[in-house]
Formats: sequence, structure tokens, C-alpha cells
Amino acid sequence: MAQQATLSKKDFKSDQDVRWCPGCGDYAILNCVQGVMAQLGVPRHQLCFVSGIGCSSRFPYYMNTYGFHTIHGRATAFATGIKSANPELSVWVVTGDGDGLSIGGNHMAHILRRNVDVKILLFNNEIYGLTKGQYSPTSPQGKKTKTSPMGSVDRPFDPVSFALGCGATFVARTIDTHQKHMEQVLLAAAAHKGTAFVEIYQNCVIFNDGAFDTIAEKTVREDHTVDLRPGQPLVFGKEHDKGIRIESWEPRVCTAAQAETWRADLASPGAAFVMAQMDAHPELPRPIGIFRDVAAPTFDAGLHEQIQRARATRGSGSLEKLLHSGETWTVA
Amino acid sequence: MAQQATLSKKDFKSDQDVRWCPGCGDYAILNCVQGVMAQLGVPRHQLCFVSGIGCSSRFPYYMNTYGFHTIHGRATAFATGIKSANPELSVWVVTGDGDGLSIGGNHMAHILRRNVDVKILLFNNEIYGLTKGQYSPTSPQGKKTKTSPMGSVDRPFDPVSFALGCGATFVARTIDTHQKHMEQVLLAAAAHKGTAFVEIYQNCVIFNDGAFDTIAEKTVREDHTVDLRPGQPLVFGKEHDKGIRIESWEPRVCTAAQAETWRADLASPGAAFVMAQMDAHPELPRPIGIFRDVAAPTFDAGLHEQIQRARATRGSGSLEKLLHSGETWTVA
Amino acid sequence: MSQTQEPDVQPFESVVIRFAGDSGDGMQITGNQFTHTSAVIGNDLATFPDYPAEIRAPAGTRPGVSGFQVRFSSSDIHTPGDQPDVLVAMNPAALVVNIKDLRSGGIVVVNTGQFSEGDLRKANLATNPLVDGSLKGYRVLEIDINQRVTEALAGTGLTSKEVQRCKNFYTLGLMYWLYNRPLDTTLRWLDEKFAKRPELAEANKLAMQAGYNAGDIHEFFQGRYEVAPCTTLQKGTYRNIMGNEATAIGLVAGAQLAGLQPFLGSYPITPASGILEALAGYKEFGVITFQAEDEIAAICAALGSSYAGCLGITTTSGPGMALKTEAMGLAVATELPLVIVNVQRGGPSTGLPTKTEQADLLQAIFGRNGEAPIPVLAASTPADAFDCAVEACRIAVQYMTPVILLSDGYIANGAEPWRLPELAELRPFPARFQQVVPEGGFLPFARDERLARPWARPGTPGLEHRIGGIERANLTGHLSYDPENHELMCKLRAQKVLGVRDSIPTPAVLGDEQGELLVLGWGSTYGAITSAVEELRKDGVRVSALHLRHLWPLPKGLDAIFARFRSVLVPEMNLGQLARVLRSEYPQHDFLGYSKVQGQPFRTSELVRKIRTILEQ
Amino acid sequence: MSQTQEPDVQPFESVVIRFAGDSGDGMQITGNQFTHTSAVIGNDLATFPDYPAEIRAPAGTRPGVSGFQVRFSSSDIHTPGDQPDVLVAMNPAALVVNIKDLRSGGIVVVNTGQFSEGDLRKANLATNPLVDGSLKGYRVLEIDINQRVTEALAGTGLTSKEVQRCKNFYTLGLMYWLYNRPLDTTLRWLDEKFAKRPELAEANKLAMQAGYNAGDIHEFFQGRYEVAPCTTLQKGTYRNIMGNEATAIGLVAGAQLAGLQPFLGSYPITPASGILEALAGYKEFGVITFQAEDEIAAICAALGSSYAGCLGITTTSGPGMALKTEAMGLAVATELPLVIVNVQRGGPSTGLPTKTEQADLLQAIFGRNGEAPIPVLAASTPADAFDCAVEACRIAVQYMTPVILLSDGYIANGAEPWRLPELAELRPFPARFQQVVPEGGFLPFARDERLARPWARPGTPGLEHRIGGIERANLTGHLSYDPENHELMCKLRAQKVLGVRDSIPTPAVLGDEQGELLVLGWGSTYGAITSAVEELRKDGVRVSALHLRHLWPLPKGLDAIFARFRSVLVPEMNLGQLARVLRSEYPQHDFLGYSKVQGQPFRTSELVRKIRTILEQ
Ligand SMILES: Cc1ncc(C[n+]2csc(CCOP(=O)(O)OP(=O)(O)O)c2C)c(N)n1
Ligand SMILES: Cc1ncc(C[n+]2csc(CCOP(=O)(O)OP(=O)(O)O)c2C)c(N)n1
Ligand code: SF4
Ligand code: SF4
Ligand SMILES: [Mg+2]
Ligand SMILES: [Mg+2]
Repeated sequence: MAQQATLSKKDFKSDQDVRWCPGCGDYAILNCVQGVMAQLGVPRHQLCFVSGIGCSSRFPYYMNTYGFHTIHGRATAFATGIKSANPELSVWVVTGDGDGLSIGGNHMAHILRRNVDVKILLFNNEIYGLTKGQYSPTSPQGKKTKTSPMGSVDRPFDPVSFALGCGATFVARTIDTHQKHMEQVLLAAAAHKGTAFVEIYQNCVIFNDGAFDTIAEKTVREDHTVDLRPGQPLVFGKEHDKGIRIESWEPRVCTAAQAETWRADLASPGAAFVMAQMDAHPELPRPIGIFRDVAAPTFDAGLHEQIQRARATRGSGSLEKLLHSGETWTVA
Repeated sequence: MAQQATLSKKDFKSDQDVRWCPGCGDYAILNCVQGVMAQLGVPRHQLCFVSGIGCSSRFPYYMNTYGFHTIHGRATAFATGIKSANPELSVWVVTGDGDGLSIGGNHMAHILRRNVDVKILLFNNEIYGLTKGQYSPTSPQGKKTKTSPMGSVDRPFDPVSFALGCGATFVARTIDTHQKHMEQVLLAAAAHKGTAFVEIYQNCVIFNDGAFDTIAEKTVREDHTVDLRPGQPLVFGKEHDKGIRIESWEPRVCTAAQAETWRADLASPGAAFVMAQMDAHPELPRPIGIFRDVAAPTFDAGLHEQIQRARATRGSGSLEKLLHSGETWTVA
Repeated sequence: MSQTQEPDVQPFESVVIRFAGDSGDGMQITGNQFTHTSAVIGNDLATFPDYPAEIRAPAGTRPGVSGFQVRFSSSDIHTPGDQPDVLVAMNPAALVVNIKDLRSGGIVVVNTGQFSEGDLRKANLATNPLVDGSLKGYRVLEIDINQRVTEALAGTGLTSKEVQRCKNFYTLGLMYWLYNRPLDTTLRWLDEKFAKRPELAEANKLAMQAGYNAGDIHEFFQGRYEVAPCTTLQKGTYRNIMGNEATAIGLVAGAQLAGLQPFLGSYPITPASGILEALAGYKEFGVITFQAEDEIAAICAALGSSYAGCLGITTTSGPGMALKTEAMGLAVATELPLVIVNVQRGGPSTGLPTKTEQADLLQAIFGRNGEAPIPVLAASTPADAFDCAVEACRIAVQYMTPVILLSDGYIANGAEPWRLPELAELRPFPARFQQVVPEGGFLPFARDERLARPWARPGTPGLEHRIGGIERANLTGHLSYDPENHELMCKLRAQKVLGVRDSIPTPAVLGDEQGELLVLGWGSTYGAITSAVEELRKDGVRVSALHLRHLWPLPKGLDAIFARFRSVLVPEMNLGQLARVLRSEYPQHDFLGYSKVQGQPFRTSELVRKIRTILEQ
Repeated sequence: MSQTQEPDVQPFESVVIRFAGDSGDGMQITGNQFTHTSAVIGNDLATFPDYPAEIRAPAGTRPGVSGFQVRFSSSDIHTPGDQPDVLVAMNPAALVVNIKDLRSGGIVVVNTGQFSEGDLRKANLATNPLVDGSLKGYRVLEIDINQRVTEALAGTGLTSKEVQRCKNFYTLGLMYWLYNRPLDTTLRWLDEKFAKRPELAEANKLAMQAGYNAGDIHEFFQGRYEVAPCTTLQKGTYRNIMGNEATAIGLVAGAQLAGLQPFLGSYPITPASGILEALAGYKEFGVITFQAEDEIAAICAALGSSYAGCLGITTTSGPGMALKTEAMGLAVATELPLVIVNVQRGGPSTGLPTKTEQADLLQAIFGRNGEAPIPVLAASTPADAFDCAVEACRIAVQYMTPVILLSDGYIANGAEPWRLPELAELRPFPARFQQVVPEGGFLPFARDERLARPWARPGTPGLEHRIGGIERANLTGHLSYDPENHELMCKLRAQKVLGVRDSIPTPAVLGDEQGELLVLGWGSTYGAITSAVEELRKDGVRVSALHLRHLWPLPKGLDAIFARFRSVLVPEMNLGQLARVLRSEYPQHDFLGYSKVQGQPFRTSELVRKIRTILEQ
């Protein structure tokens, strides 16, 4: 914490050339994350970035912290090991829609369920970037790609719904080009004790350019997104004149005055789940911001608490005693 | 369909000795499934049972149909291949809470997302039976087992919430000892076109006896469960006097008269998700029955539709033409 | 049983008893008690429990039979014996499943109280083996144990169910009488075990006493037998240990010797789960156990923990090993310590999950994409699993490498007396973490004299660095697509692993240092091979044996040893995997394979026969 | 370039050109057009594209350089050449990355329009190579192509960005002039390609013509060169084919020859994705492609489809191969046909994903838990991948077994002219499904003369049966824990796979049937080995070559061949994997390994040198 005042964004830049395609949304995210790190007050050597494989997963190389570029889909499993081994580290996972939800979907589900105190940034570009443009589990149905020349038959995942279904304690969404918003969301994620799942809409200029233009493009953003700010009314639109309320389970557009006040900390994640379903409705604004943020014991703390408790009741384990446990006899 | 009248439950018994522990809940499920098969009107040779590894996964050996006992966690992937290869087969997956939600969680998530027309029976005994009693991803936190002598640190999955988060089109729950209910649920699952996910509470007498006694035991069942029957009010209790209604996202107990009418086919799965959250409240009845049942195109049909369309526009592929595609030249 | 003359109490060198009954009959407890009493007397011992297949089968059926074989001896022994001398069969299923193993002329004790029509039907028997002649050639002792126990416990006020659960102690008492053993060890154990239900302790004591007295009174037997203490046992404190337990304790010890916190990432699988279960109980040693969602997450979390400064460990069996393959490649690439334990079982695929086999050797040595060398070692007995686990930790930490330790189902569930090591015998191999920034900057892929790279723990100021699976530049560890660097790194990794042989001894030959035939073994064939060779040597046959603990790299000096023998016989519970490796490493020597792939260990007699045949040719 | 005397148009036997520029410069198109025109003229050809690493690097940087090498010849050739004779470099990065490969005295064409300060900086160059002497020893041709194209296209009304995108056609025109090739093939291609934007077709034509004319007018070159048609090419219809494409077409053909619907389960991975992408475009052939969530689901779905009566196929590269290991075991256990294609890349772990290597051979043969034998074959050239894919399908279907087909990055992305087979040359191997219940009942694990079991498709009345990974009883397929049955089944599976050698020919030796040295290769070393041996033999050196398609089981007759040579040299892009297998199979012969693990194919010259050294010893 002592270093807080002294660190700036550029302290987090590593000496490696950044190698994404010019114009890739990943640059904006890197920039924002480096800025957020400078604000956290965590010294560089206590930070560890962990990733799988994909364009997005090259991220750790560009951060001047500890970093582990692992294998495809398994970053969350590695992060579970790292955080459990040393709960004092601030562990961040960077993953893609393919890495985190296709091959890595199960580890994602389980880290969320366990509530390991790890922050997860899922760069969703709705495509496999690194392997040059195949559809991903978040690509919309009918999407034509190299492996779906007649359009993809798959129905996509909604990452937020998926995370909620797994019992996630913190779920949020933000947009590569919306730096202020991203910063707020990342700060909230960092403040959350437990697994924080942040979906980031990220533009892949090469293989899926403009995938989020209808919602994320600056001129339409305010009309086509609604920001879920805990404690604030669900108001949106350039003029802040529109709102969202729920009628018989369906979110509907209403006037700002009628808008419901957002709560991310209800006992039931039902409300967050209903909000997530707005994704399927092109006529509704896309929710961004914080879907859910509730307190729950973390996995890593639980592990170490048991070790403490075992030592308190049984004493620190002695190898001598362990060897001699069970029934012994002596040959003289 | 011609065989409909002629098949009876015993036609579905194979010649293999059933090898579960005496008293295992699996027997009751086998019995019910064999009865349901006899009602479906699908000839035996069109039925295929696919399983992973676990006590539950021995199921196919006991069915006198086609069957594939595969590897741990992958039954849904095999089933996707089988159904895609031959959409005329009626394909049933039998899996356990470990097989289907621990190692197999990702394939489970993806089959649900894709909506492959396969019926999935997940025998949830909240334990690893076959490997002799370790906790599973559905075991409650604090559960003491061979691998968690001080209680499990993991927060459990709720299988129904998980399935809803993955975008499942049919989600239901039933109980091994409640044969009538199971029969109705299985018939509804069979009638659903698309992936049907059925969680079955199953008692493991050896390693987790009585796990569901407080809700499933016959004397308390009517008071401690509420049956989600589409189109019917959410009424429960021995006297049918109690009901469920939703107040600010939380299900609450009310009088039968105030009970909401259940709908499993809303555009948004939000309502079903809110219902699933009742699991966490011991003071509320446990919902069983049909959480969700909506129509959507199936993956296997989509695949074959593309093949038809390709043939319609490009003609049935000729090997000669394929070899000679691209630019050719001749050496004379 | 090499019988002698004495009339009353006949001495024997070594006896094998198998207790067999239904899963619910308590045969494992009976066997363990007999074992423990014999240990205290000072016999050498080896045991093998034979559990039924995974799911509990209906009572009285053949798949429901549970067995426990114990061999106790006045001389050094290495196996639980090929054939029981005595079979105790608590019901028809237990009889029919086990009788074919009994040596001819052996004693069979049958509980006739469990031989009703219904009992026979459950065991799938058309006729009663007690009367249909199938027990010809054995000495049959029929006792209605149900009835005897009922009588012995009349008046205790226990329910008849409770009474019947004491049957196994009746048989134990009978065996104690027959082999002239004291009851006190078991009496003490009963008091402890049933401290909260003294009436049950009492009942079991009564049953045991009744069985003991029955031997005395009824003259079932011609006489009693005696197996004298083994005088060649090394001095020291002993305990009986199963292989999985020994592995678990060895891993804790290995981590302590390295000065590291052990982190086990594992997913349950037969027959490896026991290690996870044991380590989950050692929390006071700082052991972190993570029951992962699958084997992939298990190894990845373990490797992550190693990156973070723990000693990462993962335990599994064949199918799980397959799933860990990709992550092992990353462990090789990132050069982090990691101990991977594979308790082998019958394969391929699900195979014979409760049976033993040694068919994962080639997978362990060669089964990864790319050039991904990993040291491989194998435990030879339950107690040896402790030493091997320590050794695996040593290699992993000293060489910054994943290490594969092979065990198998036979070792995992088998037990033997283990002379406990003195703490001073265990040599520490402390992990040396990089702590400060060296002059010129930190180079994560520099190397020490063993070619091991430095280990810098996240949390250490100034050593921030990134590692991963894309090829790394020598020294700096930066991403490198440079062709020459790739070749250099591949060779360095291979050399490092080969260099492990500098730290291991050449194994010692059992018997003459040269001759016609060397029997070369690895893993759990140790007991059978040693017994066979010792037996033959006693008969004057000139045959020697050599057992390998390190399978990759192979220790130095083998070439010279092989050169002193005309040929080398390699018995394996697979289709010839080590023989294949040896042929490719030492093409100048002649290796004869000898395979058994039956989910069952070799019998000493099979090996004796095989060796004789070869030598006679 | 074996030069001759003629003054004006000099004939050459074989020429290598490399086009190099930024990823956006269209070098792949340029190379392909040159290739195609040369093909139509009748040259023999080999090409190798060299894509930048996975992610598109910033324009003008070294990692952003894209290259395409084409070799065209009047005689049979087998590789795209060790060193280019001509290098076309569109910017400083392309120059600096490629210049070291150019043969000394070679021609380098440089686009000076792209050599500003800024351009040099992007390429990380402190000085300008055009003036700092680094091009000494080459014939340098400086042309401001940016400017030339701007002039040529003035008045077309195109934007300057559109104009600059025609630069590559200027260089193509220049090369067409230099090597005396007609423009018509490319003109036709442009018309087709830009049918909807004729103004772009026109612009590219103008640019190409300007390049062609520049050759004529400016006297850049001393003269023109000529590479005559290759007269030894076999008659027939040809196309240029890349390895991944050939594999895809071969799988479609193989399925048709078996009378089966192909089902591909796959997950994208470099360099294998191309096969999935190609097959996804063949829906009219009934090809089902399933892009799975991971490699495990991919192989499981494929095996499921085989159970259901399709020809299951799965394609991947190293890390994906690792993940498929467990399911391969089930394929072995259930004895279902399955074709597994591994397009090898640099390892271990993520390794060098865009580079080539042959280091997955031991994994393919031995890398599974349990005794799990699988036939393994390897393609040697892009066109050979077609034949190998068909062969893999044949073995899978006729022997009811999984089959592994190894390809690699060099084959996958390399291209060569492929003489299209006549349909009649392709021999069908129809799958024979069990259709009716045989007398005595259906036995799913009975065997035919090849030891293959019957294949009964779900949906067939009366053949309902269950299969799985637990050991199956011989004949009935029921679960069996019987020890002897397990050994029998293990041996039957091994024998069945070994029996495949009865259906494959002994490969033919290139050169003398006996001698000092045999160079033995497998996979994509074919071209380099063949070129080296042919070159040496022309020089009178007595060396022979043999190339293996089948790696497991090895074909019959090798022993006899090896016996006729003093030693056998085994060049491999790994640390000696095939050599290891050969030593263990034929310990009586002497095998010399020769390794290159650089993510790069062998050069012919490296092999020539190595062979000479060995022969001189
Ligand atoms: C086991 C394995 N399978 C497949 C791959 C190939 N692969 C690398 S990244 C990737 C998907 C990348 O997509 P995503 O996670 O969305 O990341 P992006 O590149 O879009 O940022 C795939 C399929 C691999 N490296 N390893
Ligand atoms: C790859 C692999 N890992 C682990 C196992 C061991 N294993 C078999 S079944 C099982 C879990 C069984 O639990 P569940 O799916 O809940 O089924 P149940 O036995 O309770 O019906 C495990 C861990 C295996 N067979 N394969
Ligand atoms: S391919 Fe797409 S995601 Fe990858 S670096 Fe380029 S723009 Fe970014
Ligand atoms: S262990 Fe449990 S789940 Fe398995 S068969 Fe026995 S009672 Fe059933
Ligand atoms: Mg992506
Ligand atoms: Mg279970």
C-alpha cells in the first residue's frame, strides 16, 4: 500500500512490443487496465495476470507485473491454484469468448461457483481472433464465418446469464470504447471480495469489425445501452428521458420517472437474470454496468481457514508424528 | 409407431443383472424410465441410451435398446454426435451430478445452448457414488466426506439455475421416489423438441443416505415441495392450502388463493430462474416439475437443413467435380 | 508351508490365510487384526485386500465378495503369496469365488450357517459345493458360525443383527488359536474402537474367545501351527502401511524436505482417490487440497500453485493421466516443479478400474506432443511408495521439472510392514527461491549447474516476469520464434532431464553380478520377482535380479550390468513396454519380454516356471 | 540455377522466387498467380507460403511480413528450394527479414517508394540497408513501385489507397517479363475475380502491364530467363493443392469409397483449422461438420457419430491431440472406425504454433494409458495428403479401428501440383454393416478374417446392443472382469492392428537396392530427402532413400532392406523419434539419427552435406 502514490499508468507497461492488430479493441482495454492498476494501491509485485490462449490472452506480456500465459481455456484453473497458494496476491484473469466460454466454460463455471477471489476480464469479440476468424459460442446464430459458410447453427451463450446461472457473486459488463465506464466497473470488480466476472465488448477489427456498433458506437451508445448502477434508477437515452421497468417478467421501456431503481445486491439473482435477458431484444437497450455484487465467503479464505483450524485443534503437523501415526511396533 | 401397442415395460429390460446397491434410488428411476419407454411408441431399435461414468451411468446396460457407456463427463458430446449423425434416433443421456456437472459441465452447457434434440436425465445424489463417497458440485457447503473431512469449502451449483443460465429450452426436476411425478416429467421431456434437462433427486443409500429426506420423504413431500405445472397455480401442501407468489423478486409463501399461475413458456426465462432460487431457502418449499418448456429450432435439424440447402443450390456433391474444382491444367 | 516333524505345535516358515465373505461381513477388519497381531509377534508380513468392483453388489452374490489375504512369515517375504494355505469362506459366494486359488491340500473353513437354498441361489450355484464333490482335495472344516455366535452371545441383550455382526471375530479367534497367537492386541483394539459402545466391544471379545476356544475344544484341527518371529527383520519401529497412504505421507515429507507448502490438485478416481483422501486429512501440515472439477483443472491449479511458490502435486489414474497430457507440456515448457502421481489400473479406456496393470509406462515417458521430456519413476512396494514420493519431490524441486511417479492398484491397496525412517535419515533438498534482483537484471531462463532455471515467486519485489507456453528465448524468457533458439531450448530441456541420472545410484543386482539370466523388473513386480529369484537361488539356480526405480532417465551403469548377462528377462504387467524402451536404449543387448495383462499381479510360481524354462533352453 | 551460354533468353533448369511484403501487400495472391501461370506453361512446381505469426502485427513491422516462395522447374522437383534466386521486397521489413536467405549473387527487387525514415523505423532499422552496404554481393534493383503504379493508374479515377493496392501486380508483371511468361492466365483470373468491380480488374491489369513493360523498357536486367516446361511430368489433369485442402478432399473421397457419410468433429487450431474450414464448405457432399466447444467434445462427437454409422473424423494439432487421448482409448476399446488427423506444429505446449515439426510421432504410437494400439500413418507432401487420407479411411473402416494420420505445418500450408486421380484408380472399400440378426444371436465382439468386429448401426431392428469402455467379454461384449478375457482382448486388439501390415506394400527404395547408406524418412522430410539423394546420385554418390507412409505398424520387408545397407540415416524434425522406434523394432540394425528442431524444414543442402560427411567417414 505504501507504493500507492508513486505508481502511474506507465509503471504497468512492460518492455514488450504490443502486438495486436492496429485498431484492435484490446489496446483500449489494456490502456484502461493499466490506469486502474495505478489507482488500486497494490504494488506491482503483488499483482498477477493469468491468461489462456487467444489474442486477448497475450495481455499478461504487456503488463509489468507477474504473469502467466497458460493454455487454452484453463486460465481460471491456474488462477484458482495461484490464489489458493498465495491469497495475498491480487489475481486477474484475462480471457476471450472462446477461451473462457468455449473450451474453458467449465473452469469458468466452477470458479464462479466456488467464489475464488479472482477478477476475470472476458474480452468478448464474438469471434475466434487468434485462429483467424471462426465463430465462437457468443457469435449470433446465422453468423457466417470460415467454419460456418452457410451461417452458424449454434444458439449463442449470453455470458452474463451464464455467470448468474453459475452463482457468480459479481457480474458486470462494459465496452472497450467506453473508457470511463470501464474504469468504474473495473474499480468495482477490484473492490469485490470474491470472483468478479466482467464481460467486455471488444471490437476485432479484422475478423468481426463493428459487431457491437449498433449498441457501442459512440453516437448511439446512450440510446442503446442502459447502465446498471446500484442504487440508481434504470434511466437511459441521450436526454436521460427513458427508463426500464419490469412487467410480468419482461423488461419494458418506460419514462425516466417510472424507471425502477437498480439493486445488484438482492438475495435472489433473479432480477439480474431478468435484466440479462434484455440482450435478446434488439428493441430494448443493452444493459451494461453492474448486474450483481453480493458478499459471500471466498474459496481461498475457506481453504486457509481450515488449515488454521486444523492447526489450532491438532497442533502444527510434525513429520515425526505423521510417520508414527497408526499402530506401530518395534523390532529390537 | 407401429410397435406402440405391443411394447411393455419388460421389453426394455436387458439380460444383464442390475448391479446397484440394494436400496439405491437408481432402481426406481430405471423402473420408471422403462415404463415411460413403453408408452412412447418408439421402437426399441430407434432408442439409444448414452452415459458417462458413475453409478448412474451404468444405466444403458440395463436397457434393452442401443446403448453407449462412454467416458467420464462426455456423454452429452457423444449424444450430440449420435443425434447429429442420425436425427431419427431418440437419444437419451443418463448422467450424474459429478459426471454431468463436474467434469462434464462444459459439454452440458454447450448441448443446452445448442438445443440438440437429446433428453438428459441427471441423477443428482449430491455425491460421487462410484468412487465411494467424495463431495460433488451439488453437495452442500460444509458437507463432510472422504475428501472434505472438515466440510466442503465449495459453494454448490444449482443444476436448474445452471441449465437456465445456459439457455436451456426445457428444464425440469423430479424425485426418484415420486414415480407418478417422474413419469409425467419424463413424458413431457420426451415430447419436447430440443434438449430436455431433467434433474432427478436420487438417494445414494451408501454414501449420502437421506440427502433429500427433508423434502422428498413421502410424509413431508407435499408440504416441502411445490410442483411447477404449466398453466396451474403454484399451490402446495397436504391440504393444498398454500401457494407461492413473487414479491420484489423473492418467492414468498401465501394462501392458495393468492398463488400465481405457473407459466413455463414465457419469452424470458427470468421467472423460471427466480423459482430456481427457492432452493437456497430452506423455509420455502422446493420447486419440482417443469421450470421451462419453450420451442426453438434444434441443432441437429439445423445441420441437416444446411446439407439439404447446399444440395438444392449446388447439386449433390460429385467426387469428380470436387477433385477438379479450383484451377486445373493438363499435361498431355 | 515347508512342514517339519513336531507333533503338537508344528512350525512353519510362512503361511497364507485368505478371509473371504460378503462386503458386509467385516473381512477387511478381520484381516487387519490378524496382520497387526502377527506384526507385533515379529513376523514379516504382506497383505492384499481384494475389494469388490465399484458398486456394492447385493448381499450374498459373487460380485459382492470381499477378500483379505495375509501372509506371515519367519523369514523375509516380498509378496502376499500365490496361493492361500487357509481359506475362510463366510458364504457360498465367497467359497466359490476363492476356492480355485487355495493350494491343494489346503484348509477351508466354511460357515455352514449361510448355506441355505437361498444362499446358494444368490451365489448362482445349482448344487451345494459342500456335498457335490467340488471340495475334494481340501481339508474342509464345516462350522455353523451363525449358530455358534448366537450361542456365545446369548444373554448379551444384543439384537440378532448385532450378534451376527460379530461373526468375523469368531473366525479371527479360531485362526488365532490355530496359529498360536495372543489375543491381547485385538482385545486392546476393541476397547479403543468401541470406547463409546462397550457392550459391542464385549460382544466381539466373546465371539473371538468362542472361536479361540472352539479350536481348543472341538479338535477341528490335527494340531496347531507356529510361525516364528522373523529374526532377519531390520531393527526399528514398524507400522503396516498401504501404498496410497505411504505415497501421501511421502509427499508431505518431500514438501517439508524442500521447505515448501504442498498443494494437491486432484479429481477422484479409482485407485488413486486414497491419496487425495489421505492428504485432505493432513491440513495441520499446511497441505492444501483442491478437489477440482476435473483432472485438467487439477493439474492446472497445481501448476499454478507451483508458479506461486508451492510444491504442486496432482494424483490420478490412467484416464485422468490422459487428460493431464496438455498441461504436462506446459509444465515442461515453463520448467516449474510438479509431481504427477499415476496409480495405474487396467486399461485401455475405463478398462478394469479396480484391477492393477503397468501399461502406462510408454505414455509416461513418451506420451506428449512435441519434445517434452519428463523424469519418470515407479514405486515397487507399498512402503517404497514413501521413498519414491520423496524422491519425486526432490527431482522436481532440484531440477525445476515435472516428475511422473507411477504406482499401481496392487501397491495402492496392498500393505506391508514399513520400518519407519528416522528423521535424520531424510536428507533435505531445500528449494532456493530467487529473492533479489541479480546484477544485470533477472533472467528467468538462466540455468544453474543442474540446468535448472531460477524460481521467482510472485510477491517478490523486483522479479516481476511473465512465463508461458510459447517458446521462450534462452535466458530472458521472452517470446521467441527464432529457429536456433527453439532447437537450443529443446536440447537444454532434454539434457536437463537426462542429467537427473547424475543424481541417482546404479541399482544393485540381487544375486551374482554376472551369469546366464538377469530378471529385470520395475514397479510392483518387485515382490514376485524377488521371491522367485530367491527361491530359485536357494535351489541352486544361478539367476539374478535387478529392479529399476528410475525409468526415465535410466540410471547409469545398466549397460555394464547387462553386458555381464547372457540375456535379460523383463516381466511386465503389460505387453512389453519397458522391454521396448530398453531395446531402443541398449540395442546391443538381448531382452526377453514376459507379459501378463490380466489385471492381476504375477505369481511367484509363474515366474519360477518361466525362468526355469528359459534356463533349460 | 545451372546457367548456360545463350545471350538473350537464358534457359535455367529451376528458379526460386520469393515475394515478400507487408501482410496487406497481397503477396500470397502474387505468388499464387505466378505459380498458376507457371503450371499452365508446364513447369514442375513447389511453393511455400510463410504467414506472419497469428496476430496481425502493425504495418511495416518485421512480425507483419508475409512471404510466398515459388520454385518452378523444367525437371522433377520435390521442395520449394533452399534459397531464393530472386527476392521481391516491398518494404524494409520484408527486405531485412528475407535477405539472409537469398543465394549469394541473387537478384533483389526493392520498392524504394517504401523506404522513408518512418518506414525504416517501423522495421526497427537504424540505417538504410540500401546504402549501408548490407546488400553487397546481391544484384539490387531499386524501383519506386509506389510511384510507378501511381503513374500507371493516373486517370483511372481510383483513390490513392485503391491505386496502391495494385502494387503487387506491378511486381508480378515484372517477374512475368523476366521469366518470359504469358499474362493471359492472370488476365482471365482478374476478370473473374473482379467480375463485380471491373474497374479494379482494369487497374490491376494496367499495373501488371506497367511492370511487364518496365522490364522491357528500362533494361533493369541483363536479359531474360527461361525455364522450359518439364517433360517428365506424368500426363494428366493437374491442379495446385495445399496439404490441408488435399486432406479435406481425401477425407470426402475416403468416406465415399466406404459408402459412409463423413462427420467431422473439430475445434479450430493452427495449423489444422484449414481442414475444418474446407470441409465446412462441402455440405453438398453430405459432410457434417461440428465445431465443438473443445477437442474433447470434437472427438467424442465424432466417435458417437461412428457408433451411429457415420465415418467419424476429428482434426487437430498437438495440444488438441493431447486432449483427445482419453477418447482415443475408448475408440480402441469399442473398436469403432475413427480418423484422427494431427497437423503437427512446433512444441512442446503452445510452442511455435505457426511453425512445423514432427515431434508427435511417439505420442501417436505410444501416448495412451493402457495397451491401446492405433495404426499411424503420415503424409509426405501436400498432394500425398489426399492418398493418405483415403488410406486412413480404408484402414479405419476395414479394421474397425481409430487411425492417426500425421501431417504438419509444412504440408498443411505448402502446395504442389497434383495430378488428379481418375475415379477408377480409387478402389472402394465399402463398410459392411451388420443388417440382420445372425443365427445364434448377434455377437458385437465376434471377429472377421481381419479380426475386425461387426458394425451394427443403431436403428437396425434386432441388433440392439450396448458397448463401452469397461473391458468387454470376447464375442458377447458384455462387461467382463475375467483376467484371461482381459489378456485375450488386449492381445486381439494388438494383433488386429499389427495385421494392418498385411494390407500395405513394402515401400520402394529410391536408388540402389543395397549399399553404404540408406536415408530413411517419414512425413514432410520427403521432398528434402529425395532432392538430396537425387542430387548426390547425379554426382555419382551411392546413396539410397526410403520413405515410410505407415509408421505403425511398420510395413513388412523393412528388415530385409535394412540388412542390405551398412547403416541407415534417419533425418527428422524432432530429437530422433522414428529412430527410437526403429531401434526397438530392429535392434539388429544400426540407425543414425539426424535432428533438426527449428520449426523449419530441412534444406536439401543440409542433407547433402550430412550425407557426404557420413559417407566420407
Ligand atoms: C487446446 C487448444 N485448442 C485450440 C487452440 C487454438 N486456439 C487458440 S486461441 C483460440 C480461440 C481464440 O478465441 P478467443 O478466446 O475468443 O480469443 P480472441 O483471439 O478472440 O481474443 C483457439 C481456438 C489452442 N491454442 N489450444
Ligand atoms: C477421467 C475420469 N476421471 C475420474 C473418473 C472416476 N470417476 C468415475 S465416476 C466418478 C464420479 C461419479 O459421480 P456421479 O457422476 O455423481 O455419479 P454417481 O456415481 O454418483 O451416480 C468419478 C470421479 C473416471 N472414471 N474418469
Ligand atoms: S485478430 Fe482481432 S482480436 Fe486479434 S488482435 Fe487482431 S483485431 Fe484484435
Ligand atoms: S454407491 Fe450410491 S449411487 Fe452408487 S449404486 Fe450404491 S447407493 Fe446407488
Ligand atoms: Mg474472441
Ligand atoms: Mg452422484
